Amino acid sequence: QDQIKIGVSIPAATHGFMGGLNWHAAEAEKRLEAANPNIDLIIVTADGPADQASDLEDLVSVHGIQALVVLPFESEPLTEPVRAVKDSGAFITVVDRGLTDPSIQDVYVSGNNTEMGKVSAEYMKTRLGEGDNIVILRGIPTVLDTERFDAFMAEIEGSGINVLDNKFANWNRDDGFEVMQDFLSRFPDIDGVWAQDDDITLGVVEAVKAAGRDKELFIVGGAGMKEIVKGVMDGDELVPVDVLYPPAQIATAMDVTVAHFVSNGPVRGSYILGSPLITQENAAQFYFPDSPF
Amino acid sequence: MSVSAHETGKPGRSFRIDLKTAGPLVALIALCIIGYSLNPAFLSEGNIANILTRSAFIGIIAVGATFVITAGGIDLSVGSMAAFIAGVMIIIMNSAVEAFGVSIWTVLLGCGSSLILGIGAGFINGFLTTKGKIEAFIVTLGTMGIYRSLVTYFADGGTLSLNSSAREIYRPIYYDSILRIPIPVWVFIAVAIIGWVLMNRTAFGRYCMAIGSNEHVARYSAIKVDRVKTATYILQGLCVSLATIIYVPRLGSASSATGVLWELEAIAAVIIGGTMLKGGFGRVGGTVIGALILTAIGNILNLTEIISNYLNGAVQGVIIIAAVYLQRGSLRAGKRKAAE
Amino acid sequence: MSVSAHETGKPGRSFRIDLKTAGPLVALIALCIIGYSLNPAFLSEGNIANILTRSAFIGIIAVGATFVITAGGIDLSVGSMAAFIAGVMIIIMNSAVEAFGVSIWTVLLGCGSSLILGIGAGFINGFLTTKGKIEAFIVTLGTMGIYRSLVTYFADGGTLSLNSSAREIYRPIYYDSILRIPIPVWVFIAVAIIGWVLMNRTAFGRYCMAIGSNEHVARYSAIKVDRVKTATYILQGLCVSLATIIYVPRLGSASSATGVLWELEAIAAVIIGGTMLKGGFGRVGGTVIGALILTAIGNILNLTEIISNYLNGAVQGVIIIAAVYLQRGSLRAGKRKAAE
Amino acid sequence: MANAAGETAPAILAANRISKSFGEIPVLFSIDFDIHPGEVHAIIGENGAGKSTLIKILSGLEQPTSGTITYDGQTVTLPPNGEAEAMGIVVIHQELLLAEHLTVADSIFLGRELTRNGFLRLREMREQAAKILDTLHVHVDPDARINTLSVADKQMVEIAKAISRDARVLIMDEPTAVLSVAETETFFAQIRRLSAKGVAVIFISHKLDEIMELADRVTVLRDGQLIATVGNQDLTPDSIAQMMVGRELSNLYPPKHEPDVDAPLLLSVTNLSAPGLKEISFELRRGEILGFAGLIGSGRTAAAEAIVGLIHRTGGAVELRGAPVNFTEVSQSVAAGLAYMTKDRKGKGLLLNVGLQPNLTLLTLAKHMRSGFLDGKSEVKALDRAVRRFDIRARDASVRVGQLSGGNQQKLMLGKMMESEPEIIIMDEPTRGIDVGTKQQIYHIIAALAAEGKAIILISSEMQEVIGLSHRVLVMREGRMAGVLEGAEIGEAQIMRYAAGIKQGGDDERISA
Ligand SMILES: Nc1ncnc2c1ncn2[C@@H]1O[C@H](COP(=O)(O)OP(=O)(O)OP(=O)(O)O)[C@@H](O)[C@H]1O
Ligand SMILES: Nc1ncnc2c1ncn2[C@@H]1O[C@H](COP(=O)(O)OP(=O)(O)OP(=O)(O)O)[C@@H](O)[C@H]1O
Ligand SMILES: [Mg+2]
Ligand SMILES: [Mg+2]
Repeated sequence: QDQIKIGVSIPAATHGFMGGLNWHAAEAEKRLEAANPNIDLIIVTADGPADQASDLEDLVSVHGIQALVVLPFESEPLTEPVRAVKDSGAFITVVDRGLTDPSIQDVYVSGNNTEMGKVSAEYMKTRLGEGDNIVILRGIPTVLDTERFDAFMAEIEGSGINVLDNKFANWNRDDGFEVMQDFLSRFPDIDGVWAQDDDITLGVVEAVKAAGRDKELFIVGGAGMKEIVKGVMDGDELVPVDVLYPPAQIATAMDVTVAHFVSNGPVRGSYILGSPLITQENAAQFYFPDSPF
Repeated sequence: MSVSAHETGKPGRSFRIDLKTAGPLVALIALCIIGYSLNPAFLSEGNIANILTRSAFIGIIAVGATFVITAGGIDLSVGSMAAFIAGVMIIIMNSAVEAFGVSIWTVLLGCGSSLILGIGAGFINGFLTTKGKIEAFIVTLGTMGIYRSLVTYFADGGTLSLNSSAREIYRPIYYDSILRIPIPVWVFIAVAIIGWVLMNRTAFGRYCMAIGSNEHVARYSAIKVDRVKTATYILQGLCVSLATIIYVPRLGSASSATGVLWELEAIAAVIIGGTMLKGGFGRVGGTVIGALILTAIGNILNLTEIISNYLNGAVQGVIIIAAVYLQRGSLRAGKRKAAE
Repeated sequence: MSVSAHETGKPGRSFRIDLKTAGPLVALIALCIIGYSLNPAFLSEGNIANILTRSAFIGIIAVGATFVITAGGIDLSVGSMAAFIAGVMIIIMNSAVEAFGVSIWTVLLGCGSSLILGIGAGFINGFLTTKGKIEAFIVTLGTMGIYRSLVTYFADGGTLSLNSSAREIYRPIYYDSILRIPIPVWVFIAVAIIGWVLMNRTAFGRYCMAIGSNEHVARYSAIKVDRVKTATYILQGLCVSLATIIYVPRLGSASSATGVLWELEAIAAVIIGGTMLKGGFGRVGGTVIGALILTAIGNILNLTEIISNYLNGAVQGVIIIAAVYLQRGSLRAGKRKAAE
Repeated sequence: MANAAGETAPAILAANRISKSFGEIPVLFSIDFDIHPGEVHAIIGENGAGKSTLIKILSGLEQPTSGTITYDGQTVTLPPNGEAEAMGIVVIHQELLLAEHLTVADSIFLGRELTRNGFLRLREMREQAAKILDTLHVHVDPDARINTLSVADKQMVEIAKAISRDARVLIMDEPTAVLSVAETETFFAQIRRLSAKGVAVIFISHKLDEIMELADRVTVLRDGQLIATVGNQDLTPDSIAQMMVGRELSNLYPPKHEPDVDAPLLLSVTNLSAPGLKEISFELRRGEILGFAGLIGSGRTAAAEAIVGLIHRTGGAVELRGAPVNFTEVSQSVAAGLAYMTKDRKGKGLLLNVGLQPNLTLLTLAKHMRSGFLDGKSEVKALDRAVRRFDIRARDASVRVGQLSGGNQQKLMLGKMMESEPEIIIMDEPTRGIDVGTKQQIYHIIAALAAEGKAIILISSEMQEVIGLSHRVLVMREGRMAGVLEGAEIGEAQIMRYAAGIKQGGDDERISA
């Protein structure tokens, strides 16, 4: 019988979250191809929006894919290239970052950046109050970073918590470390840190420990890196919680797409994965010791 | 006894010219064979059109870079400059749409501002390098940061998107073909030919080589060194703006991720093409082939699944080194043969 | 009439040395004044220790780059090389812990393998450049991709983390101080002094300058050009491995994001320090100050709120250009004075 | 001051009370100088006397500190950067000014390319270049890149470039320093043709016979002062030398001491072949000076470079003190006591952007180490020694070598090579650009070295020098040995006959067209 080719286009593993995403994609490929001999998944990784647009062209022109699972580098620039794939007749599953024209996609699987920011802020409010000080370390200036940040700021507003400053730490441990060091030398009184991403969190933790200020503040990260989840599970006081932004969503998307071809009914719709707060109680269910992330 | 020098010279010369083009070409052909053997679809018309269209961006920018490098300079800012120009173009076109509605003039306005920005940005690089007497590396590293920041700032950390009705009009510039050849490829061809003529058939090209080879000599030969150097940066800016004009309709947006690392790719295309990084010797034809080689490598990596995605960069690195080695090798072999 | 050359020479010479160091120093002092006026915490002991410790990585790598660039080469692979070495170190130390348990030997094993890897990687760059006769730019662009891919591959796209008990032993190398000066700073000081001596007080340094300023002359002067050039790349590899040895205990991990763009920072530090990109003239002291300037700029931007985050890159760019301009300017003014 | 007879036309270019200082250091003091259409005016003087500086001022490259320039009777400020060429003032500089990556034709037309509608007329430029090169009997391909040419060919390209321009005043700074007799002859023929057409020619040379042959008037500079301007008819080589050096010059060449016939063989070369070189064989004994003569491009340099390992040998054998050697790097030959001094001091000999001391010791740094580190004191001592031995005149030791006068660069390079204390010395054009006074010193040094038991190969285009110093002369032609002359055979006519290919082999007189 005919091989069904499904293209999977994702950003390259340039930082922790994307690394996790790449890992989950590769695992899902192995699992799905083993379970469905007539399915061929082709994973391509891109270094930027233009590069990803090229990948999409190649998936169509060289591989002749019947379906596409795509995590767009950026929403707007990839909308037209994905539309072109759609026009070639392929089934489209969009992951994480929505296209500007949602009518293109057949399936949408996503984490929720707004909720992530909101959940983080809600937790801050449970621990801190009027007159307490926090600092924020952001990712790379992009839409999803802005979504998280804006949602956080909206939620924190009116709580009386002072946001001392926010700086970009580029979803990078080294930058997290250095930016936090500088926050520490700048502000004598910090009660909480929103690091937004677990790579950044790891850098922040080291900076705080090195400055010996780990007793006076706590850190909220994000994404669900296994080291952090493990810490939460073990009752770490410096990083007491984490907010999930699951890299496994790519596997979900691939599952759903394969299901469209191998199950009976057509698959359609949106699968929005929530951003639950990971606490000591529920941490075990978010812990993947084999994942690199 | 006076052996007429130029007569004996002739055959050697045409032979040498063949070799010059042959070097990078050999590498490109080898790549094509690899590509075809991995997946015959590599040589399908659609795929070839894709490769050519894609290489147009880097290729056009690299043609400009050939002049800068030949004259002994370097421009690290081209990628950010492209992002910046794309961003400003989009802002201008969007406001034009708001004010006057959509028409072909919207696009022309955008293209016009792109050209002006490119020339201006190039001039700034050139001016700081020549009159400010600051190393080109530092100047363009600085402007690289500046342009990238500015586009992030304009986009408020997000993406600047072109108004969709303007995009409708603008879209064909990237996606349409004339005589079955995509428009970006036509632009690339035109830029390459003009670049080649400029480099090899005008005094300007000679001056670039002379300056890159020995600035004193150029100065003593009454060449206006600063002016020519500035002109190379302006030319570079112009090329960036042309590349941006065909880039914007492709993705219809600009953000801080636009054009990241293009500078490295452009310089690599130039060097793979046989131009010397230290200046003095430039080959526009080689640059074009260099850009094709780089694009083809990326394309070939998408053709097959035999290599872990994580190793893409490694394969790319090996191929680039091998391609240049092959090219230099065939050149050396050729020279040896010529000497016999 | 034959003026005894070296006698009249002395004063002029020492004067020029003062100026050479003065250029970048002036820029650094200006930066410190700006930093202090924006936030007095800039000159707090803790912050100064932070700046010094941070600049150690780039600084140590840049000292190596000074030699490569002085001898007319370039090494774009240092950042990826650091990530690669860090990754392999961690893998080796983790397996050692599994096999033999944790002891000080685990760390020594890690450091030993780092040194071997650094030397090996440097040798490969040098060998391909000299014997393969491939442009340094291409060779190191290639190895840059290769090392980065390999670390991504080893880490399975994620992060390689050092076993926590090994980390406990290793940690002090980054975080402890001797005589209130952090250990990385001591290493940096040592590397800088050794580098300075090598460059200015040994035949090797002289050879690097000779090769960078005119390779023919070097060859005719009985200098083993290929060997010296290869040695500069090995030295660079060694510096990268030292930087990695003090980097790993900081976060105890390596990933594909480690060391991204360090090559650009290292080269920028070298050029800001007054070494010429075209080779022939190297200043280790300037490089050290260049690294401090770069780190201080980042630090100052973190210490103030007056600038939109989005514009950090722009401010950085402007400061770098201004710093180099200032430095060259003060040098020119000094020369003019000397000439009068 | 005497003037050349019969000159009626007014001066086309004149310097009036020109002074020049570099920083605080005065180089020229109130010089008066003029040149008339059709006149050949030579400037002579010791190394560092200020000749090159004066012509730089006369061509606008340097601005005088005080004094004025008149051109065509008008007081003018000459534009810098070679723009004076547009006014008809064309210069050949002492230091070759060619961009290494350009082709010969490109170089000849650099800065004034022939264009049509903005496009280069390549074929026309190539043809014109070929024609000019042909009139100079230069056998280089107009499409060859400059970096593939030998120094002498580069010099000829410079000459071609200069005479191809529409010059009213042609200024030449030691154009003949690396040319041999034949090239010099064709070159002079062109100069005479130009001056007959009314071009004013200013000419600097250290070869006094050339001055006598070509110049109508001679201006002598010493230590930046104008000594005299004299008409040719009032001159003898001796009187010129006297004016230049300020003392009597007798015995330019020291007496020859024939080496022992059974002195040990130091170097023996059999059938040496390399690119541009075919089957060279010769022997060199202790205490012997072997001259290498030939036209430019005849392969003398190639022979030397093949021996020391600078170019790859394709055949033949070299024996040093009876043991076969095959050097692949200069360091090996230096370590074996065999040193080669290049004639290309700018491209291969000296680092122009650093000072005297690093240049002097670059070849022999190992000698200036103390426990692994460079010993600055020892380097200073070496410089001191070389300055005294070779009379190197730098007004300030901090100057970069590129700022030294040409002759002093040459002396520095001699000093650099001698630092390695070689037993066998190959000198390529050792007195290139050196004034007569110093030449005499250097000849005596060479003779003394031979007398000490060193063996010397002297490659020189100055035939008198080869004749005056060598015990034997090997004449090369087109990469081959044309013949070896000994004892009384050594003479200008014989050498020329071999070099031009009129006579071949050793004894048999075969005429080859
Ligand atoms: N740019 C410069 N800066 C400093 N000193 C200089 C510069 N150019 C020349 N000089 C000095 O001026 C003096 C005269 O040099 P010049 O080149 O005119 O001598 P010359 O007569 O041409 O000697 P030669 O016969 O050796 O060529 C020398 O002492 C030289 O060191
Ligand atoms: N056919 C050739 N192929 C390669 N290299 C060559 C060839 N001919 C000459 N060369 C190189 O060119 C340079 C000039 O050498 P050449 O021997 O022609 O000069 P020369 O006879 O010494 O000149 P001069 O008479 O001016 O001293 C040498 O380095 C030589 O190796
Ligand atoms: Mg598959
Ligand atoms: Mg001179």
